[in-house]
Amino acid sequence: MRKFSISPPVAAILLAIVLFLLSGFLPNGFGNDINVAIAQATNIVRLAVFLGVIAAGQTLVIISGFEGIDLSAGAVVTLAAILTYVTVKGEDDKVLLALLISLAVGALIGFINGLGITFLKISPFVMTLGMSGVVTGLIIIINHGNVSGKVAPIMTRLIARPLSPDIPIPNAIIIWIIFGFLMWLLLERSTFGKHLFAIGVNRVTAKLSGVNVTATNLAVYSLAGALAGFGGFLLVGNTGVVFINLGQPFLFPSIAAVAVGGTLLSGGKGSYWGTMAGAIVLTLITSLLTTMQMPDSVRRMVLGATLLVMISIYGRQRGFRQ
Amino acid sequence: MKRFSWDEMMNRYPAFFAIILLVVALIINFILQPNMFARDTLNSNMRVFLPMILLAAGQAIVILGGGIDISVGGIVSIVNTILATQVGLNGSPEKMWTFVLVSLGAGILAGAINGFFIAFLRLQPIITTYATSFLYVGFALFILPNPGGGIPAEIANVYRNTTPLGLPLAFYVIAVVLLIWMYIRSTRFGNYLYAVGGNAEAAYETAVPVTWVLFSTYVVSGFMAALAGIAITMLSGSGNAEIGVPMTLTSITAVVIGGTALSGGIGGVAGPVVGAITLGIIQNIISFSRIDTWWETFVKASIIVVALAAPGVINLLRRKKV
Amino acid sequence: MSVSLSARNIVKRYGGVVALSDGNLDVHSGEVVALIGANGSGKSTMSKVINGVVVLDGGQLLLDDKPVRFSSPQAARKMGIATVFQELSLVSKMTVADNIWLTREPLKSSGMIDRKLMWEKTEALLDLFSGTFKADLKPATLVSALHPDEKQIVEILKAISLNPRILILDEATASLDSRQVERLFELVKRWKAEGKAIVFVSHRMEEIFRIADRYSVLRNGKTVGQGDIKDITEKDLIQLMTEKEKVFQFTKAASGEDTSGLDHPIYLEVENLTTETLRGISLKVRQGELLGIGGLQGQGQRDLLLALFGDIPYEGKIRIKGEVVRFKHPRQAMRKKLALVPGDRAKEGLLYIRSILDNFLLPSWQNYGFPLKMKLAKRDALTISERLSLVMAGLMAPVSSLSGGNAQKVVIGKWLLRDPDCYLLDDPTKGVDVNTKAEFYGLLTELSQQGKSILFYSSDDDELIGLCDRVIVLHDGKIRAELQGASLTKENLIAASMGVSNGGEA
Amino acid sequence: GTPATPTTETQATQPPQTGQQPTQPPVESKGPPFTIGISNPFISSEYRTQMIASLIEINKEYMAKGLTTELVIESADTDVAGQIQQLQNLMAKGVDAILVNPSDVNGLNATLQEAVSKGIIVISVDQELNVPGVYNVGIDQKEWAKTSAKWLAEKLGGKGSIVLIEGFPGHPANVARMEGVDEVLSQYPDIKVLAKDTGKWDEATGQQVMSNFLAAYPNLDGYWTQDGMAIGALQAVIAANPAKFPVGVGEGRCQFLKLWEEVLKDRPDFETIAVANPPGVSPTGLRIAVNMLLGKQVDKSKLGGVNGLSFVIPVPIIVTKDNLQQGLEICKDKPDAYLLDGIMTDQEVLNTFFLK
Ligand SMILES: Nc1ncnc2c1ncn2[C@@H]1O[C@H](COP(=O)(O)OP(=O)(O)OP(=O)(O)O)[C@@H](O)[C@H]1O
Ligand SMILES: Nc1ncnc2c1ncn2[C@@H]1O[C@H](COP(=O)(O)OP(=O)(O)OP(=O)(O)O)[C@@H](O)[C@H]1O
Ligand SMILES: [Mg+2]
Ligand SMILES: [Mg+2]
Repeated sequence: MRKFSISPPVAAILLAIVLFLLSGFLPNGFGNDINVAIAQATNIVRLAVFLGVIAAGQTLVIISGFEGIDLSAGAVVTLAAILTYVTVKGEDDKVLLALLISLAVGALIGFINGLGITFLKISPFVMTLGMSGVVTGLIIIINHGNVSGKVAPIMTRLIARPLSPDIPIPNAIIIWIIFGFLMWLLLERSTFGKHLFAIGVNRVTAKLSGVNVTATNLAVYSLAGALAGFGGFLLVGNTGVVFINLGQPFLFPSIAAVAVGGTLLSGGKGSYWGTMAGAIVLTLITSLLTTMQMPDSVRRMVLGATLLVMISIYGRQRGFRQ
Repeated sequence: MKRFSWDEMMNRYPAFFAIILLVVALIINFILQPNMFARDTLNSNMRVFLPMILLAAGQAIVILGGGIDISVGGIVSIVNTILATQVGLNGSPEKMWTFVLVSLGAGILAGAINGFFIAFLRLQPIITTYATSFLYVGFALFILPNPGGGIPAEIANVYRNTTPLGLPLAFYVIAVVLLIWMYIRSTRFGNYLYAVGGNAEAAYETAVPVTWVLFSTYVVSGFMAALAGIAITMLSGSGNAEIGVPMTLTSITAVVIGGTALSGGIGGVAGPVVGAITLGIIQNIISFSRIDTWWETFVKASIIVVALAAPGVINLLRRKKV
Repeated sequence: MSVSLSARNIVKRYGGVVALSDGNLDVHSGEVVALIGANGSGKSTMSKVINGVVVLDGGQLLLDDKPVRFSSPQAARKMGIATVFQELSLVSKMTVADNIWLTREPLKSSGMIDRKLMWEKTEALLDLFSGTFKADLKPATLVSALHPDEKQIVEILKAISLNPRILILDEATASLDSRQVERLFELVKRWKAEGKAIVFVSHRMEEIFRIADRYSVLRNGKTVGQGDIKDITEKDLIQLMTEKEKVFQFTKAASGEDTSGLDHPIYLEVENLTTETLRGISLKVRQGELLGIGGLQGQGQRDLLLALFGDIPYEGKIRIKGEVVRFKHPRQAMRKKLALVPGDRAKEGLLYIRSILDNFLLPSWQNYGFPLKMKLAKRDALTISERLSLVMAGLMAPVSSLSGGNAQKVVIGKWLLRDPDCYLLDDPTKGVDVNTKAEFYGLLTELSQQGKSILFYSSDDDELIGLCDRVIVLHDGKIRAELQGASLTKENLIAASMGVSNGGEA
Repeated sequence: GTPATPTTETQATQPPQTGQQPTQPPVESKGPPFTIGISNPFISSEYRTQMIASLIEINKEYMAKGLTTELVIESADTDVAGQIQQLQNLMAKGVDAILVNPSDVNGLNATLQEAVSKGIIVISVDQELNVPGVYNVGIDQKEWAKTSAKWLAEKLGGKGSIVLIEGFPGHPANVARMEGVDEVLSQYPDIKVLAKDTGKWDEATGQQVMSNFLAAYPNLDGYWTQDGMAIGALQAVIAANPAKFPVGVGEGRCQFLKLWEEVLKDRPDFETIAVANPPGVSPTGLRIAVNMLLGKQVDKSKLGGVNGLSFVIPVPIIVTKDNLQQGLEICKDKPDAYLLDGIMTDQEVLNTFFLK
């Protein structure tokens, strides 16, 4: 059997386009109205931005291998959002400070994850799961009197509003494209990225080739934390409010987005633009299911089945018998 | 050369550390709650722990074989909704037995679906079972869209109050589970499990039926999840399609605290059983230690992280000494 | 139990790579057939065809003249075919006994494994190699705690425990020392007498001529010659394998001159180096000197190289050009212009699923700025691959698509890119075919002529004698002998390896 | 979409069960101070944190009077088995009364009955249960939803196209509320419901769903939603910035009122409503428990609900454009996530539910 080879990110994007076009035929789809279609497409991509950014850190830790995963991302998103919210207090000139705090706190939590994983040999799955509980605990301690704050107008303008009244491209999408480019630079055009892939494939080889495995691993988890922090910062700019459960719903979809984007869950191979494609596909499917007006039970089953089909197409692992 | 060392012992008695942890937890709990070994207290604790114990035992088998099962909570939900809708609050014991069998069948079927995709289609376990978890919870919602229904109180009371020879029913169930495990451990299938989890490729070359072994781990996990579903239904007496969802991640934590490595091939089932009990005891400790409410989540998560970290810390100290 | 197996016109493709295009092999009871070929010629693939691990794309297998089709390793095993895999088929977290008897564990009536019986049977098997391994190799030892040669022995015992009719030994001697090889050969002779059919894969000519009755030569996936060993010379065999005329001559051995380079300054000085296996090693290496390290497997050679490279902790003193250094990590050693070619290329030297380019550049990315100058990187990688005459589909192809010898070239090539002053080589020609070996020898000679210091551990005594200026022989973590000039003979080398001191000084 | 922890933010009425008579064991005459236990299986929401905080606050009053000891609070995210364990631990600690915010409508029945049989006063807050002997304290969910639905229908003049964003489908509170909404809308045949989806009771999902709706139906006239999702929905409207803002249902949270005030600056004709869903029902429940422990007799005729043991608490505040300033006044020194609340005073509780 000749294997037709198509890279997963491309497959995901093609799938997204096909699904989107098909959705035009749904009772509540865009029908023949091109304006509605564009509005819907833009909206889906805009919604995918937040999932996509939160999945960026996830992409890095998954590439770093050894069952790398970050289950604390959801809690970190919430914590960063809360910190941003209370720091900014509606003032534009505090925004940069809030961003730095989000990144730093995220990085610190990620660093602690990294310490446990690299030095104490705790499996990433349970280490970050435990850390998720710890961070949620912190949020409850901080939040029990509830928090007061406000998002600054500049954040709303830069994140939640379109580029200009005439160009209806949401700023969030522009930010995402720039962000995607930076992620590409990091992964494909930096020594760190090359070392990251290396430790994802084989840590002994990496070490014997001069890669500082410990430092790279620590850096990956710290960076993933910082990116989750950035996700929280963006998210609060969009929602305008914070609440304890803000980030958690993004956690497992972020892993799914990475997998759908073709990154090997076993590490060493993958791309961020695959994750971007994955985030768009997942958001699209969720939106489609919304439009289709089915009971929740059927929707969940359809979502599960779609995911299964997608990973069956290109998520197959090598067989023992070739 | 000291080959028969700590590592050797941890390999031989993977539950060793878990048992130490349990004993420490028990002692603390006993200090805080002197009547904890009283017949009623013991029984009321054990009947609450039992569903998680069963779930963790099944999860342990999958993890030993090198996989992971994120869908166990969904299977618990299916079983719970089947029993709650089909037996009903006024059902007869015969009906209960019939649908207990049906539930076990459903669990096996759900496990077989996971196994089919993972073992035969070679999809990655974490994302596959994530996808099927949507299928299963969706299906549970389909069976029972709104919480309600249940099983007759008399049947639930059998579960709650049966204490043969003064010992909680759960003790007997645990004993049976452990005996079966010890038997399996010393059969060929047991060896296959470790071989497949340790090095699937080598196992394949040695003519181990790798695919079937993998498949069977998910079937066992599905079966155990069904047992857990039956237990939690007996405990709660009622139906709720979301009942199993929060149990999944706890079952994985229990397995790891029990000394079974997520990388596969190392550990056993006794450890995870002990781990599940330990998690329950930790909850008791939090509850009886009268710490400030707002700190509960944080302290509990921190204790779990410390418990996960402890073996690593010991290893680190040992290495320093060498 | 007479048996015969024939493979006819076997075709096997891996994706785009044609591993076998016309593979042929005949083997009968009571004979040893040597399956010979350069790296990547398809020997391992042929083995996997016979034992049912791969699906064949064409051709036919005949067992006792009847066509057979194995759907799995189980099927082949049922027909009495057992294999010693080149990459081993052991589960490291399981015990020796569990590994050997996996799928055939002796059972009690209860269906439980009779572990006691299994251990006894394992002891009996281990007795076959008694005296050639350390005493702590027991049935209950974890495989992960074993040395490579011990693992190899377990792999061999695992195959033989099947009491097969047909036994395939795919480079089973590659990580064995000479004593262990001797023992294996005694056993092979016995099995032959018992009527087993044996397929023997090795790159060591001397072994082939000692043990094989017949040969079958693969070249680029095609069988290019079969016949009786007694009808062919070593030179002809090599020509069959390589098509080419030229066969490497060891320059040093041929010239016989003493080239220890007394006039060159000392580059590396080691004083009383101690690790878990080394018990006080002192040595000096000059610039441009090729220092050989000999001895049986696992006498501390690996530790010596790893300690010098900063990969494992040590006690003692190391000086480079007179300056005391203490490396805690390989990257510090690299900064001082050291390079290490590790002993296990799959596990320690390569990133299998990454591209050849990524592998070449792994130690050097820092030198390419940010954003990385990819054009420059590609050009440099291409230069190196040409220098090594690497056979590849392209720089972006994954290393997993290369044959063993070419993969090894990548491991060495990634260091050439950094132009180190000192190379630490851990058995770099293990499992490499003659042709590629010759290329390596040429490369090493060239490097030492450029003034590079080389520490060269090899499990092949001829290489040490033929190539090195000086050879130290390790035994039990100590330098047992230092051979040089006239004392550098095979007899002395073997004697020192065994711990007998005759000639040279300790 | 994740199988998330069910956000048991609110209470519910529940399909009636076979008529069991409340059986009340005699409360042992034991003097103060009483110990009261709280069982809360979900803490990851502002409603719950505010609930716990105000419980602690109100209890201080009683402690000062020597009537109660410190509350014994079991409050952490956990599952059904975990809440059963919470309740068992409260019993083991020998509390005199338990306030429980249940994670499952039937799952705790046996455990709660065990508590009742031990002579413990058990009060379910924020979620109506049908367990003999167990009291319920909460608002009437259906009426609560009808208030805003009726307001919406009237604002639209009885016609137009709207969308609905609900909480967790199947969650009892959501079921009751949606029943109320359907009941109201059935009286307005010219109001067309274009679509309905779940916002899972969280702001971000609510926002996501609303943006999808706005992309698909740019000319929406109105939307009905509830709780935290309302602020998400309004954010989505602001982001989409349609020519005419749809009339939407809001929520009684300070954050929402502030956002509302802001929107009014640009869109003075914007219309919305906030009906409080008070966490204060729990402290009110605490007052009821203390008074019962003190031996005061409940006026059974004032109780209703499925098992005839429900204390129905009136909705404390409804904010429309007319009294927005008043609402903002309350919010002045409150945190943003503060839910407009109402805790009955001891006297109000006594007057409303107890025999004189
Ligand atoms: N073979 C391996 N298998 C699994 N994990 C490994 C392996 N080798 C290394 N690691 C992981 O990488 C981490 C770092 O390894 P190591 O200390 O050897 O390199 P390093 O961090 O570069 O050295 P240094 O700490 O001196 O900077 C280890 O703690 C371990 O978690
Ligand atoms: N799993 C695989 N996937 C892709 N190509 C492969 C695979 N295994 C082998 N090959 C390719 O098939 C060819 C034959 O490989 P094989 O391992 O049979 O060679 P060999 O003669 O055993 O070499 P060596 O002496 O190095 O062990 C090589 O070109 C190799 O790269
Ligand atoms: Mg080979
Ligand atoms: Mg060799």
